[in-house]
Formats: sequence, structure tokens, C-alpha cells
Amino acid sequence: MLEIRWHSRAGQGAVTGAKGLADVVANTGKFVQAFAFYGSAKRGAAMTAYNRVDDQPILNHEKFMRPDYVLVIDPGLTYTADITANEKESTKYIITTHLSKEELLNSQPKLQGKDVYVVDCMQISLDTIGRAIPNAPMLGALMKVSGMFELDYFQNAMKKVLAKFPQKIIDANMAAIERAYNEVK
Amino acid sequence: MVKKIKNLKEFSLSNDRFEGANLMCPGCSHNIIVREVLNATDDPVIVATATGCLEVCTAVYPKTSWDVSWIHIGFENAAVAAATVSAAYEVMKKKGKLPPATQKMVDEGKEPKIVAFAGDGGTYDIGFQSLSGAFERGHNFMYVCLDNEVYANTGGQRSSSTPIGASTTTSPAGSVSYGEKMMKKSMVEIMADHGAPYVAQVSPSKWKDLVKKVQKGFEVYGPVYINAQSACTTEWKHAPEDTIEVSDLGVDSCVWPLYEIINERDEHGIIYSTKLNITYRPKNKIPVEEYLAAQPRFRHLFKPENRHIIDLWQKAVDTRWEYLQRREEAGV
Amino acid sequence: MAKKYELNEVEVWDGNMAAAHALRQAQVDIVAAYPITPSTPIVQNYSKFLADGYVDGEFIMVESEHSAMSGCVAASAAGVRAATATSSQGFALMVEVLYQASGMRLPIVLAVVNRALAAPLNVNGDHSDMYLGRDAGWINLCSYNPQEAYDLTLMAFKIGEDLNVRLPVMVHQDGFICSHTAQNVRPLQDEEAAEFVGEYKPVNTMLDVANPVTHGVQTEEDWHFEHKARQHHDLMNSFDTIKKVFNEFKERTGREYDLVYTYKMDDADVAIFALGTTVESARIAADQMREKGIKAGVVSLRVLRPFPFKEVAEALSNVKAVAAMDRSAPGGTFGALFNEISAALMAHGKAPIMLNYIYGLGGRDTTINMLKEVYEDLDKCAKAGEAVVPLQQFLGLRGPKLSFY
Amino acid sequence: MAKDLKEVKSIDEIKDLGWNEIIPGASLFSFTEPVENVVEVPEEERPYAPTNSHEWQVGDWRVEKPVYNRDLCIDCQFCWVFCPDISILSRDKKMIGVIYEHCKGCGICVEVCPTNPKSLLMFPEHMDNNEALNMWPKKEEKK
Repeated sequence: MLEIRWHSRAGQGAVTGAKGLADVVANTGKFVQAFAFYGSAKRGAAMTAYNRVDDQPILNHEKFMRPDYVLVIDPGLTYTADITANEKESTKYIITTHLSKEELLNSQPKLQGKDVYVVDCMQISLDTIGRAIPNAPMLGALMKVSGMFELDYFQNAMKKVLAKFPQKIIDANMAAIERAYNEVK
Repeated sequence: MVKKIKNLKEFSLSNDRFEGANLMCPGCSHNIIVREVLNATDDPVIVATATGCLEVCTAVYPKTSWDVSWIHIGFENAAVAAATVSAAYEVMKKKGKLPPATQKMVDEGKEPKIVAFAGDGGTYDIGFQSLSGAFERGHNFMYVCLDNEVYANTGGQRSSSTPIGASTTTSPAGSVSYGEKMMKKSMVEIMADHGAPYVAQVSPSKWKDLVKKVQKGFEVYGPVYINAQSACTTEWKHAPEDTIEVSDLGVDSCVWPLYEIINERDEHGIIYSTKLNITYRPKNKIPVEEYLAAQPRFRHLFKPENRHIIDLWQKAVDTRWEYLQRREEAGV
Repeated sequence: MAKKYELNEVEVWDGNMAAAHALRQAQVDIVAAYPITPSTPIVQNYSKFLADGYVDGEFIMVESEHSAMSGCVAASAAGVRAATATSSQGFALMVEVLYQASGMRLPIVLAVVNRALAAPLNVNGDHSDMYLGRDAGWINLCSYNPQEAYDLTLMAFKIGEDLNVRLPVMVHQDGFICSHTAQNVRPLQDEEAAEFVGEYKPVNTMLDVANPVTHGVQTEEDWHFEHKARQHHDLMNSFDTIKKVFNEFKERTGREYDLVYTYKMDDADVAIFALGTTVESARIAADQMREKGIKAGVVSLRVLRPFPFKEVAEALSNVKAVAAMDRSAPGGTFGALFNEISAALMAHGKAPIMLNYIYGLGGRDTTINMLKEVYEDLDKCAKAGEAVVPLQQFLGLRGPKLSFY
Repeated sequence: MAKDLKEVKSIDEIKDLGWNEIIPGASLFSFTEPVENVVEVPEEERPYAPTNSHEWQVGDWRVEKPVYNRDLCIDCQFCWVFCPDISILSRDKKMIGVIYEHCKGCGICVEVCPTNPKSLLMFPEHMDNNEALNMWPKKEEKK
């Protein structure tokens, strides 16, 4: 079973991102789960979302998770949220930041020695989508880091998930995914 | 389809859809009101009733006093019950799935009229939320409040319709109390302010006025509120045969003014005119004291120490009567 | 005519979306609803379906849950299909009308997204609302995941509307853990679902002006008892219809449902008896216990009401120790599951060691490790041949261990 | 299967029904067969179900009964419109009499009767109506 934890602020699209990923993965015949921790706090509050992916039907309903991937889509959460909670030795971190990987590790020492990737999903989403919704670029980065799907395949699959949106928005998301895919380090 | 009723003789040709051998008190106004409302139309009628005297006395298993479809759910939900029956009717009409007999009536221009009956407890108090919601949503139905100013079904407790000075079982008059302390809530205006196309106050003793208003209500599309004075022999404590006389005293003293408020709306539902019409002006406006004296629920007000409440009553009634007349003159 | 909704063979739906699609496919005539977390998305989704032309009926956004259920009662008595959804405080506000719906024998469907009851206020999942309504005379179906929330909601219409049943049906799913968790769901196509559910069969409709009917009578002591007896009789006998509908559904989809759910109970020595999503998590715990040589199994109710008294006893007939997992504050006694299971076992001459765990209140995470602890307790007791741990324990609670008896 | 209350022929039969014979939901029917437009059917022609209160009686509630004097009546229909118990039988704009099975003896009909002397008066329940008519008072002088 593959497990993913998203760190986000409410409104940044982590739940939509997690569900979009689940949609794409489900189309390959795998079993998926996408959920989130909700509190009463509104837009802007730190929150977490989760994915599970497996070849078997997913029976596990515990919220507790030892993630294979931790996706941080808001730059500030690297410093304020417990992003390393319940980590494994093999846990991979993909972190939204404008810093280089080195600068990031210096600014957040607890990430040192871990398998960390950086990508500026915030800037990418501003440039492509025009709004700070960093979920789509993070999925692009995840594809690159995990090798889960080829970029083409994933983009086509995401087009179907986004089918209800205007073409302009779909195109912007595709551009965001591609840029992050190429830029993640 | 408006039923033609020129006079009482013509009205008496009506075949009642409300039956005798129900269990209401002898001399109860509720029954008179129900008959006048149902007989005001020859179209099919469907009724929802809140818990209360009317409900517990007309549908006690295994007998029903209704020759129209009827539903009771609870104390506080007659409005939503009627409103949803109305919605269900419209859905089935749209889907073309009405029962054949009903469809036939509709084809003949006889649309079912959906009417809710509730007492003042079920209207002014516990049912107010449901009533307000149903009116705001604009369902097509008529809501008739049988206003006897007291929780009669549970043994005479005060409601927010109980007028000042009335002795009830929870606002009893005593050596240091003149009874109910609050003025009655102005339900008619409250319901008119929901934007309902038609709202009126009626008394069963003025049958023609009542029938005319009910017919007007049936003619408009949207929620209609009728506040009906319902003299209660048990809780107002007058003799059963005096029901009509006590009702007349209420109307002729202007304690129970008969009037209507019409909200005229354009095709978008925007109200462009609100008109209040007084529909009955007593030739001789009698003193409130005569109305109070006819009902032992006010007997204690005639003690010297409580006379000031009678004066207050008169002042309140005069002020309100003035207010209604000024609104009518101003056309608002 | 409503538009057909294009569905994939596999959709990724959360429990709310699954329930909303089931309501849509049943082409409910009247949905009267009031929003409350976590069931809100069901009625939001439904109103969107309506806005996009996928439903022909009417969505009435009333001013309270009390009116939501009252509206469903009136609509159902009027002779149309009615359904709604709620949770927690909204469910509590509905309770008065729940009894009226069942007493009036109206086949309303209520999607209940289980949530804790205040105070303190909490929007997360537990079974307080389910327990509050369990004696309201409704058929209660329990789902453990979004697929089942969909399946059981569709089946609820067919069960409740059966002329031998004519009772309202609740379908429970866990707040958030199911309602907001997207998983693979294999829906029926619209026409197939419509064919399965069937046209609504109005009984004594108020809209038939030629046959006036009186609904919601008063009864005195001379009749009330007979009507409640008839209602109980028909609820108890609804097992036959429930099984029939489960079978028809299996023939159509291959998905199998039974009154009681069991996992690895053939040779189990110890069993967890739970409701909701915990049932599936417990399967993982049971498998892990079996790797350690402990014969663990899982039992649950698919049908909470009517209570499958005999089948529960049968399912547990060979175990040595059972943990009844109650996800609701027990309010001064043992949990309801504990009491009901114990009664079923005793009446059938079985006496395994019975433990009661209060867990997961207000959405407290129920982990596989916690469930394994329960199995460890059960194993200890089974091996000792008597209860060597307290009979009632609070699981996953901060502070000193809380237990009774 | 529940006994269809529409098939029950008499009030006595209803009283004997067991729990297994009653209609689920305690629904009651007004008529034994469809009545297409009930307002066009006078009560004497309606197929009343035994579950319709029309078929029952409350006459024994009375202490006094209204007696009707046809000779004085002007058919104004005040008694008809204000009777709470649908107990004034009026046909073709003519007052015919009192339905004693349904009259609870409230006396409203007497109070609202405008003739002088009144065309309806209350008499003790046990008194014969002809006897009552013989005792009818004379016209009252206006004071």
C-alpha cells in the first residue's frame, strides 16, 4: 500500500488534489482512498489530506498513517506544521518553496538527511493558473518523483477529471503540472 | 374556480365536507370556521392540521370527520405539511402522474386547494418557525389560524396570542395578579411582512366576510394567511350558545377588527404595492368593556384594583383601530 | 424527463456523493432537507443534480430538520417518493417526526451520516445519532464504506416501499471517515438503477381526491396498542423482504449483503463486534492477529433494526470472547451493542466472555493498533476462561485508564 | 394482510378487529367507494364508510335539544351556517330539521334565530317534539 499525506491550508486545494489523484489512479484499476482532517476552522487554517493506493480493496479506515510521501503545498507549513510526524525511513518529502533545496534544509534543519524534493508550486500556480492553488503542480511534481505515471498519461487522465471545467482552466492546469514535473528537484 | 355565493341561502346549498359526530365541544367556533372555509369552494380540498383541539376531535381512530384527504403530523409542523403536500401535488402534476380523478378535476379548472388549520399555539408559538419558513418559500397553500387565544387542547394555558388580563391556567388571576401580562402578538402583520400575497383577519360570525376572504385567498398563487377569531366556550368560559354573540362583540368593539392586507407582486414576485383594507366597520363601536364582560376569563378585571387594565384595553384597541384606519387611508 | 448522468464503471466517490447519486437514481420526488455537517454534501449534490436537470422532482430547502422530516412525511402521505439526509443535532431535532414517519408507515429514506451529539459540540463521526434513533421504528441499514452507502441507499427504497413492509429506512454511514473519504465505487447505470428500485407505488395517496384518506389519527388506549403491535410485527417480519432485496441486488451486481456481517468467524476464538468503518479496519487487525496465531474474527450488523437476534447468536456461537464496540457515550450503562448482543447470546444458551469498549467518540481515530489491543484483551480472557480485564473500557482515551466492572 | 377497512361494513365489526387486521399506519377512509366530486353529492347519497364519523352519533351529549318550528321559519339559514356540528338539515334553501344524531345541544341555532317568536327553541331532551311545539311561546313585544 502506498500512502500519501498532504499538508495544506484550507482553500489551497489539497482535498481536490487528493481526490483528483485518486480519480486518476482508480482509472488504472487500482484501489484508492482520499480523505482529509477537517476541523471547524475556515479558509487559511492548516489541514492535512491523505491518499491511500493499493492493488487490493482498501479496508483501513484509521486516520493514522506512516506516509510514503509527504506533500507540502504551502511554503509556511514546512516551519509551522509537524510535517515529519509518523515518518518512515523511506518517506519522501516534496515541498513547495521558493528556496533551493540547500537553503530549505538550512532553514528547516529537521529535514536534513531526509529524502527531500523542492518545487515552487505557489509561483507555478500563480504563473499558469493565475491564482495560488498549488495542488495541480504538486501532482506534477509527485509524478516525477514517484514515477507513478508518465507525464503524458497523467495529463490525459487529469483532463478527464477536470472535464467539467472550461478549456482555459484545463490548459492552465496542464501547464502547471508540466512545469512542476520539469522543475522539481 | 370561484364558487358563486350571493347570499346565505345560496351558501346553504353547499354540501359539507366536514362531518358531525366529531368530538369538539358543543358551541365550538373551530367547527364553524372549518365549515365556512371548506364550503367557500367547490374545488377539491386537502387539509393538514396541527395537533390541537380540531385534530384530536376529528380523527380519533377508528373514525374521521373529514370527507377530504387530511393529514396530521405534529403540533409544530402543519405549515410545512401543507406546503409539502402542495409541492408534491405540483411535482405529480408536472410529471403527469396525478390520480385520474384528480387530473379530471384539474382539467375542469378545479385545482385542489391545500389548507392548513392550526390553533394559536401551533401558529404563534411552537409552529411559528415552520410557518415562517413555508411562507418565505412561497408555497401555494392557505394557512388558517383558529385563534382562540389560549392552549385550549391542553387545558387553557397562555399563548403569545393570549390578550392582556386574561386568566389562564398558566397566567392565572390571583390576589396579586390580574392574569396575563402581555399584549397579544400581531400575527396578521407579521405574516403580511413575509410578503404573502394575501393575509386577512376574519370572524366566523361575519360569515360572508370570511367566505369572501377565503375565496380571495384561493384565487392568488402563494401562501395565504387567515387569522380567524375562534371564541372558545371552554376557555373564554362563556355559554356555548353565546359563541356567535361573543364573536360579534369582539368585532363590534374593534377588539377583533376585520381587515385584509394585499401584497401585489409583479411577474418577478417583487411587491409593488401593499394595501390594507378594513372590511367591516361597526355602525356603533361598542365599549371593550362589553366584550370583556361577556367572558368570565376577564371577570377579575372588574374588581376595583384591576379596572385600570380595562382602561388600558380600551386604549390599546382604540389606538390599534386608529392605526389600521390610517394605514388604510394611506394605502399601505 | 430527467437527463441521464454519464457514469464510469468505477467512480471515485466519497460516501456523501455515493448516497446523493443513489437518491438521484431513485428519482425521489421530494427531497426536503436542512444542511448539517457532515451530511450536507448529500443534499448539496442533490440540488446540483436538480439544477443540471438530472432529477425531475423538487428539492425543498426547509428551515429546520424538524421541517425536513415533516415535509418528507407529508410528501410520502401525499403519495410521492421522499428522502432526506441528516446528522447529529439535526437528527436529534428530527426524532419526534421519525416516530411519526414510522407510525404512519411511510417509506421515507433517510441518509444518516453519523456524528457525535453535543455537548461539547463536535462535527466528527460517532454513533450517538444512530443510537438515538434506533428505537424509532425504522429499518436501520449500516454501511462501512462509500460503495455500501450507495448500494444500501438504493436498496432502502426497494425495502421500505415493499407493500409488505411500508416502513421508513435509515442508511447509516460514518461521518467523514466514510462520508468524506473518496474510494472506488461501482455504480449501476441510471436505467439499471431505476429498474432495480422500480416505480414508486403510492398507497392511500392524499392526492386522490375521489378517495379521501385521513393520515395521522389519534388513538386512545383502545387502539394505540394494536397499531404499535402491528407496526412492530411488520418491522420484525421485514427480514424476509430485506433478504429478498439483498438477493436481487446480488444477482444484479455480484455484491453480497446479509443481515449479519462476518469475517473469518468459522474458526474464530475471539471476535470484535463493531459497526461502521471500524468493521473493515478490524478485518486488518484480525488478519494481523491471525499471523500471530490468534484466531480472530469480526462480526457486524448490516441491519441494526430489525435486530437479527438469532443470526447474531449464530454468528457468535463458537467464540470464547467477544468485544462489543460501542461508538457512543453509554450514558450510565453498558453500550447498546453490548446489551443487545449479550441478550441474544444468553437467550440462545451461549455465554462467551463479553467485553464492552467505548471508542472513537467525536471522531477519535480508531487505529489498527487499538483494535489489536482489543484482540489481545480478548485472547487473554479466552485463554483464562474468564474476564481478566475490566468489562467496560474506554479505548484510546487520554489520562488514566477508565474502566468499569 | 390487513383487513381493508373499506370492506368493514359496520361500526361493531371495527370494534372487533385484532392488531393483525388493521390497516398499517392507522389510515382511515371517508367512503367505501370513490366519490368523484364530493361537493356534488348530498350526504344522504354518499357511500359513507363506517369509519366516517357521520355514521356515529353524539346526540347523547345533550341535556337540552333544539326543537324546530316550521311554521315560524323564514329559511334565513343562520342556524345552518353557524351550527358547529353540521346538524341543521337544509335542502334547496329550505330548512328541513335538526339531525339529532349529531346535535350536541349547544343552542347556537336558537340564539341566532331571528324570528319572533323563534323558530328553534331548546327543550328538555326527554320531551316529545309535538309536546314542545304545543308549548311554543307567543310573539314577544318589543321592549
